[in-house]
Parts: sequence; C-alpha cells; structure tokens
Amino acid sequence: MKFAVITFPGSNCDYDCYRAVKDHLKCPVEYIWHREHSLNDCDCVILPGGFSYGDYLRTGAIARFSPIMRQVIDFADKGGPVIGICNGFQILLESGLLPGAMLVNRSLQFICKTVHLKAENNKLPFTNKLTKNQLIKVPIAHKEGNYYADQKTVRELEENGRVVFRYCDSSGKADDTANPNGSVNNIAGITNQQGNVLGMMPHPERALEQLLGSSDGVLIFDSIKNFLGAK
Amino acid sequence: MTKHQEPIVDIKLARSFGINQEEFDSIQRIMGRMPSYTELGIFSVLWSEHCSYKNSKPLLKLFPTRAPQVLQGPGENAGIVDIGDGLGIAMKVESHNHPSAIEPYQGAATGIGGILRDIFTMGARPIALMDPLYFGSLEDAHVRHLFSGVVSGIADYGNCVGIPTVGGSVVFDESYTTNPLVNVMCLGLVENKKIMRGFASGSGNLVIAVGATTGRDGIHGATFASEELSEESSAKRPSVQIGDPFTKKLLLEATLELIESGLAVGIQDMGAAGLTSSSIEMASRAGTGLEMDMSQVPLREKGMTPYEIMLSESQERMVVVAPKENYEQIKAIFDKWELHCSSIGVVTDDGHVRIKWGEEVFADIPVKALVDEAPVYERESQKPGYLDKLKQFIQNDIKEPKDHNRSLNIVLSAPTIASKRWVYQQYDHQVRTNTAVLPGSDAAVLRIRGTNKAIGITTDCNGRYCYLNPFNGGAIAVAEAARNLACSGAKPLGLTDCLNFGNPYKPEVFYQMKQAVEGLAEACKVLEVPVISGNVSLYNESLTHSVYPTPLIGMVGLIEDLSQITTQWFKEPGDVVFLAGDIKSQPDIGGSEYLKVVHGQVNGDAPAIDLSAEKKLHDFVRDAIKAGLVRSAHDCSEGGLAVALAECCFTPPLDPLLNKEGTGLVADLSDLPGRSDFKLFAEFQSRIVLSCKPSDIEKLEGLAKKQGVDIMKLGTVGGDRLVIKDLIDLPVAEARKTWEEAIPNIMK
Amino acid sequence: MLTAEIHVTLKDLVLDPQGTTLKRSMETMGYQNIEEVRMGKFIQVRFDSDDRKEVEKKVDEMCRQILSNPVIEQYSYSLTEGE
Amino acid sequence: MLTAEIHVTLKDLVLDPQGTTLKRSMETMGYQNIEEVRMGKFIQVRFDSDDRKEVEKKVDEMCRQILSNPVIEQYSYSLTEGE
Ligand SMILES: Nc1ncnc2c1ncn2[C@@H]1O[C@H](COP(=O)(O)OP(=O)(O)O)[C@@H](O)[C@H]1O
Ligand SMILES: [Mg+2]
Repeated sequence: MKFAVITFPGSNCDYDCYRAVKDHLKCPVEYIWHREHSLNDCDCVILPGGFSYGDYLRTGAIARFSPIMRQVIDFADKGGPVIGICNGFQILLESGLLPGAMLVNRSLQFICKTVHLKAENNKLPFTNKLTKNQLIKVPIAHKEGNYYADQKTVRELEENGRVVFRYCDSSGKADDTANPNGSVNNIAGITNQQGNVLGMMPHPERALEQLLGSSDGVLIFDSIKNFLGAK
Repeated sequence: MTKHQEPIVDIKLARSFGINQEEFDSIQRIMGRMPSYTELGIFSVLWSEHCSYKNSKPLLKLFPTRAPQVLQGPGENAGIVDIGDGLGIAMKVESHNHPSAIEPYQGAATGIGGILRDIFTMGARPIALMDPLYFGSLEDAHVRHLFSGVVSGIADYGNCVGIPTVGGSVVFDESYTTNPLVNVMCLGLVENKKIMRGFASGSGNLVIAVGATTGRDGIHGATFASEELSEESSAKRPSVQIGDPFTKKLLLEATLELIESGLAVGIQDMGAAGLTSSSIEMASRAGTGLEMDMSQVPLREKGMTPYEIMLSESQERMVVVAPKENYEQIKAIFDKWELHCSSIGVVTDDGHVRIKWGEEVFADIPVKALVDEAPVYERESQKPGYLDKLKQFIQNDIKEPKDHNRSLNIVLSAPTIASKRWVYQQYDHQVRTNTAVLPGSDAAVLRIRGTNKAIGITTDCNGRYCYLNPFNGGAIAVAEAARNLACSGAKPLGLTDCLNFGNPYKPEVFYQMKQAVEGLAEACKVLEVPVISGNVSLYNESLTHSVYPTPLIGMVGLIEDLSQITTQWFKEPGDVVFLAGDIKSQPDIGGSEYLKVVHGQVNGDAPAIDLSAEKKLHDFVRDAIKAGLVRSAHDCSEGGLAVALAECCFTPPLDPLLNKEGTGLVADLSDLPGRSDFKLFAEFQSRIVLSCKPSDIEKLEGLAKKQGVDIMKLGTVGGDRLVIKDLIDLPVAEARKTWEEAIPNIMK
Repeated sequence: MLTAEIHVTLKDLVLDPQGTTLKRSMETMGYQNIEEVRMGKFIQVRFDSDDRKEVEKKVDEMCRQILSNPVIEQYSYSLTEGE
Repeated sequence: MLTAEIHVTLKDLVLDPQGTTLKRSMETMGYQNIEEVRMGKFIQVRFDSDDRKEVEKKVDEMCRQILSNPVIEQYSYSLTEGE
C-alpha cells in the first residue's frame, strides 16, 4: 500500500502530506517530481497544496501540463484513488478530472483559519470512516477557493451526491455566513462520477494532532488506508 | 560588445554616489590613484550606511553577543542559537521600510524575499516568518492603502513560498504616517553540523552565480535605503522590484539541496548591493581575493556594463564558492530546479577583488582596505528639547472619567490594541504543520519535529516609550519580548534587532539612537539574552519629522517539553486568577494607550522598569509552568491590566464572535494602589496575569514566595461577563466584538 | 517581429469578485455613475517571426490551451507588427 | 452609456516574473519563437453617463489613484460608446 505525493515546482504542502502518510498512517510514501513519467506502482496519488508555478496566470493552469499529469489521469481513469488538496484540487479542475473552476475568494483575501465541514458523502475511498453528515474541523488556507461551476454542473453534482464536503457552522448549517470564500452552495470538496477522485480546499493533513488544534483529518487519511487495505 | 566606455571620475561624480570629500580622499589613498568608475561604484555601495553601518557601528559594539548557546553571532547572514539535539535556530530581522512606503505591496513582498535568503543561505530551512509593522493612523486613507498593501504583499509572498507567518505586531501612530516601518523576521532550523557560512575560501575554487538572471534592477538601491524619502524618490528609476516568490521557492529548495550535498564551501545571498557586497564580504571573511569575469554573468538585459552588473540588485540570486571538480554536479542541481548556474570567476590568494570583462580589467581593489577602512562615524548627540518638557507632565491633572466601561471600550477598539485577526488571517500560519500556538497569544509556538521541544517566538517594541524615554523604551522592548516568551513557557535563547531611527546626522536623532541602544544592551545583560543578529534602518523620516525611535526586538526561546506550552487564555470556570510581579508601585499613566486614546495626549515618561525584578518574574513564571501549576499566563503591556484581563477572557474559537462559555472573570483590584483609571490602564512593566486550578493555589503562592516574587489574587474565572468590582462590568461577548471588529470595520 | 495582444476576461455569467470590490471602493472614493467593473488579463506575447498566419494559429491555440479557462473565461486577440 | 477599457502594464524596465515563468512554461510545452511574455491587467468600467469629457477625466484620475502605481506601472485607456 504505497502513496505518491506529487511535487510540482512551487508545491509546499507536499512535505505535510508526506509526513501525514509516513507518521500518521505509517505507510510507504514517496515524492514524485512533476517531470517523472511513472507513478512507481503507487496505490494512491496525493496532489498536495501550495503554489505550483507560483499560481502565476491561474492556479493550477501550468501544473496540469507537467509530464506526470498524464500518468495521474491514466491512473484516475483506471479507478485509482486520487486526492487533490487545495492547490491539488485546483490542478484537478484545470486538468479536467473534476468539473468547475476556482475564482478568487470574494473577500479577495487569502484566508487561513479552521472551519467546520459537513461530510455529505461517506461512501468514498476518502470518507468511509466518517458518518453521513458528520461535522469535522479542518483548516483552510487559500486565496482562490471560491468554487464555481455552471448551474447544470452544480445540479449534476448535487443530485449525485458528488458534493463531498460543505462549509457550515458549528451546528451544521451551511448558510452564507458559514461560507468563507463565496463558493457556490458552500462547496468545499467534490468527487468525480466514479467517486475515485476527490478535490477539496480544506487541508486534512493539517488536522492530524490535537497539539495543532484538530485531529479530525485523521478520519480522511484512515478512510483511504481502510479502502486500500480492503481492496 | 566588449568595450565599455566609463565616465570620468571626480569629486562631483563621487558626491552623486553619496561619497563625501573625506571618503573620496581615503579611496584615493587606498587605491594609490584615482579610482575607476566601477571601483567608485563598489566603494559607494560598500561604504553606504546599509552595508557599512558607518553611523551605527560604535553603538552596536555595546550589545552582548556571546553565550554558550550562541553558535553564530552577528556578522553572518543570520545568527544561530543551539537548541540541543544537534539542532540550531537561525534568526534575523530586516527592514523594508522605504520600498514599502512607495509601493506597499511589492515593497513588503520583496522584504520577505530578502529575509528568507539570509536564513537559507546558512543551510537552515526557513520555518517561520514574523512581521512587526508600524503605520500611521487608520483614519488616513493613504495609511489604509499602505496597511492593506503591505499585509497582502507579505501574505502573497510568504504564503507562496510556503513558510508560515506565525506572528508579528502592528502599531498605529501618527509618527509613522508617511514612513511606515515594515520589518520582517525569519527563523530557520539547521542541523548544526550543516551550518554553511559565506566564505570564499580555497584559492583556485570557482565563484559561481546561481539563480535568476541579472538585470538593471535597483542599481544604487543600497544607497536608496539610506536616504530620506522625498518627492524625487518616486520619480527615480523603479527602485522597487516585483517579488517573485515562485523563483524564490525554487532557489530555496535548490540551495538547501546544494548544502545537503556538501559540494560547496561557501554561499552568500545577493541582497543589497548585489554581487558587490556578496562577493567582497565572502572574500573578506576568508581573507582571500577574487577574480570575476562579468561577461560570464547570465544577463537579462542587453548592453549591461561591468559597473551595472556589479551593482545590480536583481532578486533571487546567490554566489556559491566551490571546488572546480564539483561544478557539473552543482549545475545539475540548479538545472533540476530550472535555475541558472554559471561559473563567473575564481578565488585568488592576493587579497584583491578584480573585476574583468574578458581580459579587460575594470576594477582592482584590495579587499581588506575596502572593508576594514570603511568610514566609521561617532555622530554628534544632543538631548532633544522635548524630553524635558514632557517630564513636566502631572498625571493628576488628568480628569478621571466616571465611566470606566466606556474607557475600556475605547481602548479595546484602538487599532493598536484591537485584535489583529484581520492581518494574520491573511497569512498561512500553519503550513509545514508545526504551529502549536497560532497567532493571537503572547508568543507563537512551533514544535520541533523529531524532538519533544518547541520554540517560542515574539516581536516587540513600543516606539512611543522610546520617544518618551529612549533608554527605558529600549530596555522595555527587550523585557517585553522576554516576558512574552516566559508566558508561553519559553526560556529566551537569543534576539535579533532592527534599529529603526530617523536621520543620524540630526544630533537629537542620534541621541535617541544611542540611548535606546544602551537601554537594549543593559536589558540584554540583565536578562541574559545575547544579540545574535540585527539590522539598522536609518533615515526613517517624512518631510516634517522623524518616526518614533523604534528598536524592534525579535526573540526566540526554548520550551523543553511540549506539554509545557502555555497560552494566554483562561481555561476553565473556577480557575483562580493572580497578578504576579510589580503589585506595589504607584501607577504611572505616562505614555499609555489610555492617555492617548481617551485623553488625547502623548505625554509623561515611559513606564519605569526594574530589570532584575523582571528577571525574577520570568524565572518564577517559567518554573511555575514547568511545575504544571499554570493554566494560562499573559503579560500586561499596551492597554494595561484591564486590557490584559479582557484578552485572557477572549478565548479563541473558530468564529471570532463566539466566545468559549464560562471564561468570563470576576475580579477585585481594590488592594492595588492608585486611582481607579490608573489602576486599570497604567502600563506597568514586570507584570503577568496567571490562572491556576484552585487546588494549586498554595503551591503557586509558595513558589512565588520562595523566589521572592510578589503575587496577588485578583479573582476567579467564570460566567460570561468581565467584572472588575466597582469599575468594569461588561458582557465578554460584547467587549470581544468591540475588540474583534475594530480593524475590519475601518478596513471595509 | 509580431506581437499578440491577448485579452482574457471572465464570461458574462460569472460573477467577478475583483470587479465588484473595485467598483465598491471606487464608489467610496466618490466616483459616481459606475454601472459595472470587470477585471481581466492583458497578455502580450512577442514572437520572433513574421509569419502572420502561423503566429495567429499558435496564439489561438495558446489561448485555448493555457491562457484561458473555458469554464469561466473568454479570450480575444489581435496581432500587431513590430515590438 | 460609456465604457472605458483600461490597460495597466508593468513599465518596460520592470521585470515581470509571471510573464517570465509563463514564457518558460510555454516553451517547455513546445511553443517556439517566443521573445517575451508580459502580463498586465485589463479593466472595463461601464459608466451610466454620456459625458465623454467628464468620464475621461474620471478614468484618468482612477488610473492614477487606484488602478496603477506609477512607480512600477503604466496605463492607457480608451472610451467606447455602448455596453
Ligand atoms: N502583523 C502581524 N502578523 C501576524 N500576527 C500578528 C501581527 N500583529 C499581531 N499579531 C498577533 O496578534 C497577537 C497579539 O499581538 P500583540 O498585541 O503585539 O502581542 P503582545 O502585546 O503580547 O506582544 C500576537 O499573537 C501576534 O503574533
Ligand atoms: Mg503579550
């Protein structure tokens, strides 16, 4: 059960994801440089957060042309689990593995804080340890997390349980005041049709220890391990 | 294109380079002839204030810089202190005041870029940034523009390179209106055996330029930083560059990979004065010489002359010195990170720096004379007249307001006191997943992975105190930093300072500077904190006045055990609240925020400070924390006791407006001396608010007694109101709203 | 020498947070009668080539492939001679 | 109805890191003969007014005051009738 953390020039949560797998899951994990052409038989791909190519032009726009993305797309097409966190989510959008696009936060500011999320789909490789509609506390840290998709796509996502995480308040209400960035329907994370690709703005790898404020991210990492172990 | 025609050198030209007659004479003496144009340029930047510290050197000698834990003191790119386990913390602060005044976003961003380079050049991986900032009043639209620009510049740059900005400070005062202070501090973690220094050693070794290409950016930037801001500043050739955090991130990774590989013998960043200062400093430290061929430097612009190449301040470049046989491997590392790497010269043993273009020599200067004979001035000092006038302040002439709730609300909503969430929420303070205490408490705390230790970090300086009493103000800056660390459970290891002052040629300004430095030095000695690095920023002036003297302190301390990390917030209802430290003196309202925002006066003297009492207090609090007796600890500083108590009640939930339940306070201050409003708002030093479990009261009191520290019970945690008997009674949620929303409301 | 001047703007249906904020701050500064503000990108690409047709093809491809995101953006460009 | 189309670009002497990175990436993607790429802003402001002179004055002022910083940027604009 081996994990790949893809490093693009400018990735900066690659280290945190690597530590999460190594220290928390205690599973083998390797960094894969974006120019590589192979995923080295890894069983799960993590596209980490950060600022690939400095977020220049558009977030994720340049990274999606990195050679390794061909392998990632192949891997996803074959049903392999791929999780994109923050910038990783943005790269998944740009590369077409997930629908929609990111706009700048409506405050136009970068926002770093811990938010409540409601886990609406607990049937995925990434969420099987969560209960349906469970509330978890996970930090966000982004400037372009204002998720946008046209109405048809949003309906499609909503009707098929593809909205995986939604921003909400401590009572689970997902209204506008609980929306940190203006994303459509408070969407914080979505999955593809097959359910093997997850993109989410919040950082579960930052929520693995009470020392750092929350350990709810454990549920997501443990889900993946659980999924891979059962396979 | 090989021929470069150089202008004729004479005193007029020298003056335009900022070199005076006396300096011009010594240059000719050192050279034994008239210098060439390129040579004059080299002298001018190395002898500028920014590089030579010619007006501050005698003062800097006053600082204590040695201690057993100091692995690297001042003189290198950054200082380093030992934290055990074979690890060290590299630390340095820099100012980017002038660029930020004319282009707040890019000015602040490139400031972050510069300070990062100082840290990773030492082989340390940057782990945290801090941003002490000083602006004019937020009532002023231009100040708001500067404030928001600076904050987003820091945010965009720091966030992009992936270094958490874990704390800082923001002060608002009219004295900084047109000349904000934008100081940035970086800390890095280094394996002690991998510390890298800027030495150009080993005759025959290659001098290699790596990173970005060289263009005509910021030529004469180092001298720009040493001039007062004027109308012309903005008309000059763009002296502000566009930050490139992406390339910085690549350079950081490539440099750390290079150091890890052991292929280089010396590395130095190209900061102010670019290739000139980096190469010459490296040669000077190693006692060697250099020969460099400018035609080999990767250029971005056409037709650049040797002079321009030597003085360019293009960002994201480093100089590496390494044996010839390692060159190909080094190049491979920089290729991987898509950065330039080009051999531009060799180390020599004749002690000269020789700048050539092909075979033609453009400069040939003895390194030792260039560095050692840089001018040093003991400037004239004169006590400013305003100081005696302020001493005549009689505090009892201040009318006591009836409604102290109202006063507390005014003080809590003063931007200097109010919550800085608007600022730090824009910073990624968690990336790299080590931040155990996020912004908002006295000191930020980062755990050190692979150990059971953590470090505390804080930045402090109250410029108003330094204005009212430069010596005490300086001492207080150090004391407050150490106090903030003590409150988080950390023992200070070392500090870095940024001396922000006005024009040193004004005797009054030099007086402030001298006194403040003496105060800093005295506090460093008594509190046993060595100075390990620092920076001087002079000429912080607008058309009419100097900024408040602001010797900013950044301090790092060690927490031996993760379980001892302490924060300022009350924890549980029923806990008992104490005031430790100076509980007997009469209050003095001089220099306080209360006097300023409620009574509209900046007057009186800075608070008194007894450094040995301060030291005892810190030791006591740390020992009490170690003994597991302390639930929360918060120092009293700006805003006085009332504000400190309120801040203890403002527990940090996700939603700033939802306070944790039951962390209100019922307190009684009747046993403290002095008038009610002074009791609440006087800014006593050497005071810490502690809370403990009821079952630990005796132990805590016993420890205090044993260590000779006064301690007094103030009240009990509980309820949802902040109650100070007969004086204050406010719902915590309401007070918190006032404090949280003050800055966001202004910045809307 | 040919230079492509490329405009990338948000599609009309997409709300523009930057434009909206800009409009608001202009209004606070006393500017009136502003109906709408939209923020876009202006990209200049200078080619070392004089082959208009070929360059035009390239530019169009660039715009589709990388310079714009069709989910939210539209583009237009023009070619000019010289620097 | 008048619409101002405003271009804000970096001054020629100022290095444009975004443009440089974009150029390098496009080259890696196989685009050749690119001499330089510069990134700028394109701002459209729609006014509910037909007074050209007055609008022009406003736009110029806006450009100087909020849309650009003369230390590093330059601007140009044109006014068109209608939406
Ligand atoms: N510019 C800033 N950037 C990041 N954090 C800040 C900034 N200003 C203040 N903070 C944080 O807000 C908290 C309160 O700051 P301050 O009042 O200066 O603390 P203190 O008085 O204890 O030194 C601290 O945790 C500090 O790190
Ligand atoms: Mg404090």
